[in-house]
Amino acid sequence: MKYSLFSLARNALSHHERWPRAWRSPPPKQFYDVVIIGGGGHGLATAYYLARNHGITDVAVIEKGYIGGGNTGRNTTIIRSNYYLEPNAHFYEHSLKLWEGLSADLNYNVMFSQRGVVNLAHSYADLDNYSRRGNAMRLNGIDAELLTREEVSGMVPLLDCSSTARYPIMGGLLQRRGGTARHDAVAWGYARAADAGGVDIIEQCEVTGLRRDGNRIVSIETTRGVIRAKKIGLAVAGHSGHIAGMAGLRLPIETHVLQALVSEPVKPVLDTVVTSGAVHFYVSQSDKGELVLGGDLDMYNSYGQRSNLPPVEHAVQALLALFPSFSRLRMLRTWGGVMDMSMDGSPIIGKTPLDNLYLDCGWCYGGFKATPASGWCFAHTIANDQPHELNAAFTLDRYGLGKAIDEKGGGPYPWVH
Amino acid sequence: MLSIPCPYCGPRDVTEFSYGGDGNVRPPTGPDAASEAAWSAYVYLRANPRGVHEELWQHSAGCRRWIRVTRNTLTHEMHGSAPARASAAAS
Amino acid sequence: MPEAVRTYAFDACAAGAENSTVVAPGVTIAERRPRSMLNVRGDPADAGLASALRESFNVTLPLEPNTVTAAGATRALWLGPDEWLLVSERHALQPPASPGRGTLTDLSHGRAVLRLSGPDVRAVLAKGCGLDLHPREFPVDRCAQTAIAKVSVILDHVQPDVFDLYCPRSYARSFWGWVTEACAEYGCRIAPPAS
Amino acid sequence: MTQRFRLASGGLVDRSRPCAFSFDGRDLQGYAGDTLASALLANGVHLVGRSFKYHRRRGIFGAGAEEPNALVQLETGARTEPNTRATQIELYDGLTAASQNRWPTLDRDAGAIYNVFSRLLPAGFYYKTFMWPRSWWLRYEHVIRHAAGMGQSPRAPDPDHYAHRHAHCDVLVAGGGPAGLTAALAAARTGARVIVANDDFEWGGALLREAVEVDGRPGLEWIRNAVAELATYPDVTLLARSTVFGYFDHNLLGVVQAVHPRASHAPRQRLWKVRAKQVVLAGGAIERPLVFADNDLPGVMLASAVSTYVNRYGVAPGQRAVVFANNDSAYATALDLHRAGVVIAAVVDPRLDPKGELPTSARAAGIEILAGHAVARARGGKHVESVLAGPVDNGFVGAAQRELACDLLCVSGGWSPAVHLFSQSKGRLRYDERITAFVPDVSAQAERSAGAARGLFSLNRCLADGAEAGAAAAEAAGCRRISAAVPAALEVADDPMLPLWDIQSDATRTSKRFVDLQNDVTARDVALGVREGYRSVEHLKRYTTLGMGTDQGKTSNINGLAILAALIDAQIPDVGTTTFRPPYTAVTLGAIAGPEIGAHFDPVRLSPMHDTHEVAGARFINAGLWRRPMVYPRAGESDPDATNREVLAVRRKAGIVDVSTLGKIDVQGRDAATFLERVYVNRWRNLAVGKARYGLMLREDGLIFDDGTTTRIGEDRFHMTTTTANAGRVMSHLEYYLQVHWPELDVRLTSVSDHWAAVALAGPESRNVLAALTMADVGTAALPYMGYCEAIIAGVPARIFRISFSGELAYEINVPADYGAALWNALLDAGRAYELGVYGTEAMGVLRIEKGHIAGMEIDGRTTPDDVGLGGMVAADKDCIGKPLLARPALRAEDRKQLVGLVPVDGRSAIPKGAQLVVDPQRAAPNPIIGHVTSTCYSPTLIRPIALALLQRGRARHGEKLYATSPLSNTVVHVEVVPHVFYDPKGERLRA
Ligand SMILES: Cc1cc2nc3c(=O)[nH]c(=O)nc-3n(C[C@H](O)[C@H](O)[C@H](O)COP(=O)(O)OP(=O)(O)OC[C@H]3O[C@@H](n4cnc5c(N)ncnc54)[C@H](O)[C@@H]3O)c2cc1C
Ligand SMILES: NC(=O)c1ccc[n+]([C@@H]2O[C@H](COP(=O)([O-])OP(=O)(O)OC[C@H]3O[C@@H](n4cnc5c(N)ncnc54)[C@H](O)[C@@H]3O)[C@@H](O)[C@H]2O)c1
Ligand SMILES: Cc1cc2nc3c(=O)[nH]c(=O)nc-3n(C[C@H](O)[C@H](O)[C@H](O)COP(=O)(O)O)c2cc1C
Ligand SMILES: [Zn+2]
Repeated sequence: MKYSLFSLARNALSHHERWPRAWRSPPPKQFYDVVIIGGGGHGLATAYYLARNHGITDVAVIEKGYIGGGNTGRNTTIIRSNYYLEPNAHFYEHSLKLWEGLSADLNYNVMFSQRGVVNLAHSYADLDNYSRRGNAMRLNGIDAELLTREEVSGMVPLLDCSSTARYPIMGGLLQRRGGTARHDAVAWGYARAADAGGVDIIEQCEVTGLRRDGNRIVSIETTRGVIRAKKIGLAVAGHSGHIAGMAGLRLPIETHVLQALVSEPVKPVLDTVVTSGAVHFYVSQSDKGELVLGGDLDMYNSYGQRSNLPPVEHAVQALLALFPSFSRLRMLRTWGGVMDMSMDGSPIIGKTPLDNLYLDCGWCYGGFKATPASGWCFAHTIANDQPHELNAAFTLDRYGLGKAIDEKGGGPYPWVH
Repeated sequence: MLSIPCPYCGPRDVTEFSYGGDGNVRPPTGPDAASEAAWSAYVYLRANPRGVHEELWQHSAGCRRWIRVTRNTLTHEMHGSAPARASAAAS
Repeated sequence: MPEAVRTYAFDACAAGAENSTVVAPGVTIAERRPRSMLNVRGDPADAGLASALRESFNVTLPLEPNTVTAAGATRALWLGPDEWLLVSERHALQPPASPGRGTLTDLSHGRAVLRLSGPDVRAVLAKGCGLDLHPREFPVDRCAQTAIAKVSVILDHVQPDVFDLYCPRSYARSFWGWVTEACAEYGCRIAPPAS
Repeated sequence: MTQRFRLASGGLVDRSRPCAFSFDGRDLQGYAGDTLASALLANGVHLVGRSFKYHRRRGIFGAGAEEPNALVQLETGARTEPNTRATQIELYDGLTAASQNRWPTLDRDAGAIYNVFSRLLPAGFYYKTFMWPRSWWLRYEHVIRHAAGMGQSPRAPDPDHYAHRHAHCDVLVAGGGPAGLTAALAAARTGARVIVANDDFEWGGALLREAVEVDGRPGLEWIRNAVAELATYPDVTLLARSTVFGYFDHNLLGVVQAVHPRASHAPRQRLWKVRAKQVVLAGGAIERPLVFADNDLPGVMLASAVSTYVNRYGVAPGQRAVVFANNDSAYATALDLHRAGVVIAAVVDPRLDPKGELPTSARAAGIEILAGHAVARARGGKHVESVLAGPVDNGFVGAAQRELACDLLCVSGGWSPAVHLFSQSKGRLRYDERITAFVPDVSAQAERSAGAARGLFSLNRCLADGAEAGAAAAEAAGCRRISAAVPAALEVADDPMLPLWDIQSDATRTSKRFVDLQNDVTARDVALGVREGYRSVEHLKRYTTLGMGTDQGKTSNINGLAILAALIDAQIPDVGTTTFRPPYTAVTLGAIAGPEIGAHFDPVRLSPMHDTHEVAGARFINAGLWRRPMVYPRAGESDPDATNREVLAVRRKAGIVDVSTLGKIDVQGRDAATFLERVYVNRWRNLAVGKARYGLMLREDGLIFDDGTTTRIGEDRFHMTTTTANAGRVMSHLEYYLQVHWPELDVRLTSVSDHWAAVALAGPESRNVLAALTMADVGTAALPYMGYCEAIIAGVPARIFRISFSGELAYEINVPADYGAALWNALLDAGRAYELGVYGTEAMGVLRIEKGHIAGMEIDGRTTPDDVGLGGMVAADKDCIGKPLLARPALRAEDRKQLVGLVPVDGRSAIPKGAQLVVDPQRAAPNPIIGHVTSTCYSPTLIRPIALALLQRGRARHGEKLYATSPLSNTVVHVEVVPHVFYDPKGERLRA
């Protein structure tokens, strides 16, 4: 049933008792052309674009819990394409363009809200850096504006723009087309659209082993039985290392936990997404009214998907350093997500040393915004057995070759990206 | 907040430490020392288990020793710690 | 040539201390100006080092982690398994010519020292310090390197309810601000610097 | 008349201390010991707010942390606090509160229109609409945003402050009810260090609402004695008004305490971080509502809350009550009300024959019990006026209904143990059929639950359980167990409850049955979610927002789960709970942040000469944690003019700059030179004592990590310098290699950064200035370029390094930090004769750009030595960190960006910061970028703008003309590529 105001009104008459399931829940078949492991945004988008762009519909997405329950469901939902290095810039800009049409494309309102993302500059060095980045963006066809302190203050009135602040605001880099989206809706919207395209979405099905024969994965062991597939795509974010390990691969990935938290909801006070590199922090206000804050990693390998006080303290301190008037609001909930931190802060989308195993990981802090383009490119790579030009640089072997794509220049220490 | 057992100073809050990652990477030696692949593996490939992990930490706000801690990355259960140096010398 | 003027890290902070008139303060803050601080590095088993230190300064290095040995006006603080800090209130500690295989580095100007004392001193320290400072766990002559308010601090329990806090000199003024704010709720007296 | 509903006597309020307060502009009165909620009820005010989505009228529902409805905007101005639970606000004189989420008034709220259209607004309606036209979403969203939210954020900085406190204990007890108090007593008696925290301002928990005896004495007396005994132990910390909000790894618990009473300088709240050896969780249990039509009317309240208002506050929340319960506990409420003179219209109980002790007493008191009945629907406009009750069969109430007039409906659907903290600790729950609730099962950390928190609902058993838990915890923490008498209370025999999750009737179609009162989630929403496939409990939560409000579903979770389970034909334990996460109740952000905000957000580092700079009128900048003088403008002088003046002073005469911020490491030991050979790309063994050398360090991946000069000050001793930004990282990196990989090296590192003040003295006159201050021979023969000596300067023992960042004859002078200011002033005095100036980081930057020296923008973590023109430094005949991977082809590729200089073709256009280099600036995007400007300035020496840039194949392009473009500032400058050393390329001046 197509979603629209009309169908909503019609169903209201029948007390909403006739809505169909958003996606089916079929039992797993024994064989698929393509199996995508991981029912996060990336896995679901990949399945959707396999069907939509490549006509490959004998596809299953296997999810150990519930779809969107990984980082897709626990991120701060910031969407932007303000990258400096070219492979990133083009890839994320493609993603942003897909976001702009996504609700219509999926017939599911993902509430992509282009409210603007501003990176605060706290020093002349920050301003130089942002100029460098913004200029590169503009040359790459991406919108960017450098704001003065007064302009920042005008957009974000509660920000402490006084010159005595510990990290004074000197200006900012604004991407107006950036914003946020409703994270869960992204997973559900892709699932519904993929399902409509024939994809089987199989939840509560954990991959427990990958049986390998020479250079191929011959079967996938799951908690719901053995499944075989011609091609297998891995899109399991922080679990990439663990599952690649089942196939005997060691990845340039470390798993770290990233914290987020929300405040109690209040009436609108913050209409722009505000981030600060210097204090490692980002905040936006959701449509329900909570302030959504993200912070730093725990800074050690971890699969413990739970909250931890020091990063929460730091994120809140950063918030209050910038927005002193929020100190009386309350923290409602905190949680953590299990991140796939790569060795250069950029993703890996492509082939692996195994013939029929493909990899989509290394998303670090930033993979939610990548969801559409990641699905687009990963589907392309799987369908054609070669990368799309947008993900050609994101290979697994780039590290050894000296072709790291290091946006921050932090080096091979994943927890610094 | 983790409590990390410094073999010298005793248990201290994690905020006193800085992380050094996988404790079992070693610069290639012997014939491997000439191999670019071995060096790449040393720099870019780390153990990333969901479970017991041997890792390095520096007690940076304390005695400044680098130590080797064995910790479960899922439960954060601690299985002991030792000076980083001792094991390095032993290997 | 005139004698050079020495300026202390807390100079501007402690100004006016003489006029501090809080009655029954929970905490008293005083700047310390030890004459000399010497960093000792070496093998605790190095007899040469031990005897050099004994002869020159009459100190024995503490071998138990996080403890202090005191000899007259000189305290030896354990900082690490091969590292100590010798602090003398009065003497200029001249490194002995041949300290065994150890190395001695003058750090007299590297750290600024505050002495906090009074009934609420533990409550103040606990505001920023994660260590267990209960007198049973952290008795007199125990020391620790730790972080307080994001500043690396050496904590030395010199007498009951009296703690010396060594912070890197460049952080001193910032740290002073934190400490005085932390003390405020308990009533805080600022005593003149003691050298 | 005020306080119409206050009982003549009873309760813990202090009738001699009235408190005037106002709600929505109405002036009212309560007593010390009241909460805002009890005071409102005493005045007959039930209606306190509007619901989140449909803007329905809502009243006070509970009496504590579980309250979903009664959220108010407390106070105004800078001290305003949104969404504050009236049930937990301790009343004080002068309190002002207002209702939320309504306009213009609580009674007449325009938002109530949403209730009219509620059919169009089922769970998740927004996912299905507002997609057309595409560009309109921001407009729709604007409306949605303004309808959502709840209270108002303060808009002024907080006048209060917050403190943190670390604590350690043997036993932390969370909860100060009967179980918590007996646990604390048992632990304290062993001599254990105990912290006991209770979120309420009164100790006693449920005992405060129960008219019962302990050890034959009134319950309140037992509480008083218990607290008094606890207060006598020196190692017991009693924290009232303190919520244990989070259970984190390694038995660290977060407690937030409201500081009371507040002395001057006292914080508003204090966040305790408690590292406990053992924990006793005694947070009690939370009563559950029942789900029936219009169960959200003001006047519908939890039965236990009603008991609390009657017994603890001396308030009767109504005059004629119906009690609707599926278990025995609410009969106590009926009896409490009865005793207080409230008419009990009936007790409605779905059980066919309730015959426990309490129902029996109720019957004996003449209270009518409608057994086998359920309430199908509450009726009323602004308040409940009556209920319709009838025989219930399998959750359905048929047409045979009886209307019972009432102004108070007390509901109880059973109890859920507060397993929040237990679950946060990662303990595993078990479903207990007997009480139809989840209870703690397997622990993951050193904790145990006690009392109602683990499903024991009899007071007598709670007392004993707490005592045992406290003793066991102390023992596990290493204390000696002692035997002591356990307090006792009468066992009250009760009947099992009868689960009743969703009560349907003919009203089902037209009325709403609320599951989550705060987020306006109805049983129908749950059904819709299930129908559409959002069947995982986590999906259901996210699709309907069930349990996502400020109460985190304390009263709604189990009902929601049970309804879901029934719809998908599953058992409740198979459905499972959603994840419990910190905090237990919401915690003020200010308390989380503590004092480390504002100026203390990060410490500031100051050089020993800071005050001197301030007196000299410096403008400062932040560089990492350091505050450094950027420029010293004179009156009326612009920053650029001042910078030019400072630069020219150095080039023509002399200048001094404070470089104390550089990292300095004393490297000592027999293997010091070997060590340096391994960490730097260049050679060190052959460096003579008394000589300095510029060194470059790589990361392990071959890219540049840091640079600086290192000087051999003794055979086995080097003085290493690092960049300001990397000082800490370099030290750790070096310690890592020494301790982990090269323990065999005899090398010791001591950070001496803070011990030495450092001044760079630069310019053609600098030698003369220096000579005026020292007896030492500083002539070029004795102290040549890259030479080192120790000398007394201005009466201070100093280390003099003849090194130059500026490109002029220059010295870096280090003196012990306390003499930094003296040195600085002596240099100024001596320099006066030579027109010596002071310069800041800005001028230092210009000098180094003119000289083509690299800094942070050139070594940005992506460049190799060769990229920045230093490829020749990499010694071919030795290994060092990073060298193996520096050999990778991509790091030696032809088309890498290389360091070049740029000058504007017209000789005067400034080259914009952050400009990118392109061949054709007019080209449409994407326009290929072939390089970028790293550092740019106006060179007063060369009288034209100059810049450094990284440019593809740059060294081969000298002489080429390109464009430096900055679309952000709309500027394009035609530039010529030149070698990167603009000034004195032969280095004659610095060797002078
Ligand atoms: C706190 C936080 C804040 C963030 N903020 C942002 C932001 O603002 N903007 C942004 O762009 N990005 C952000 N991110 C990153 C972003 O969330 C992720 O990069 C992105 O969602 C990853 O999507 P995914 O589909 O790859 O992974 P996931 O959504 O994690 O999906 C992976 C799925 O694989 C499943 N899986 C794992 N193991 C198995 C198995 N053995 N068998 C079957 N299934 C398995 C998991 O259950 C999971 O559902 C943030 C992340 C976090 C944690
Ligand atoms: N009759 C019944 O069915 C029934 C049901 C439940 C409880 N009860 C009664 O409740 C009592 C149970 O005693 P108890 O001691 O186990 O529980 P309690 O409810 O008496 O005490 C718990 C206390 O802990 C506090 N608290 C809760 N969470 C907290 C937190 N995170 N941090 C700090 N404080 C917190 C509460 O405010 C309360 O004061 C008994 O008197 C029992 O009879 C009866
Ligand atoms: C953008 C965003 C907004 C959220 N808003 C709320 C909220 O208003 N209320 C709430 O209880 N949780 C909110 N959450 C947190 C979720 O409840 C949940 O904690 C998170 O998705 C992680 O899942 P888990 O806690 O079940 O592991 C939000 C999460 C995200 C990512
Ligand atoms: Zn230590």
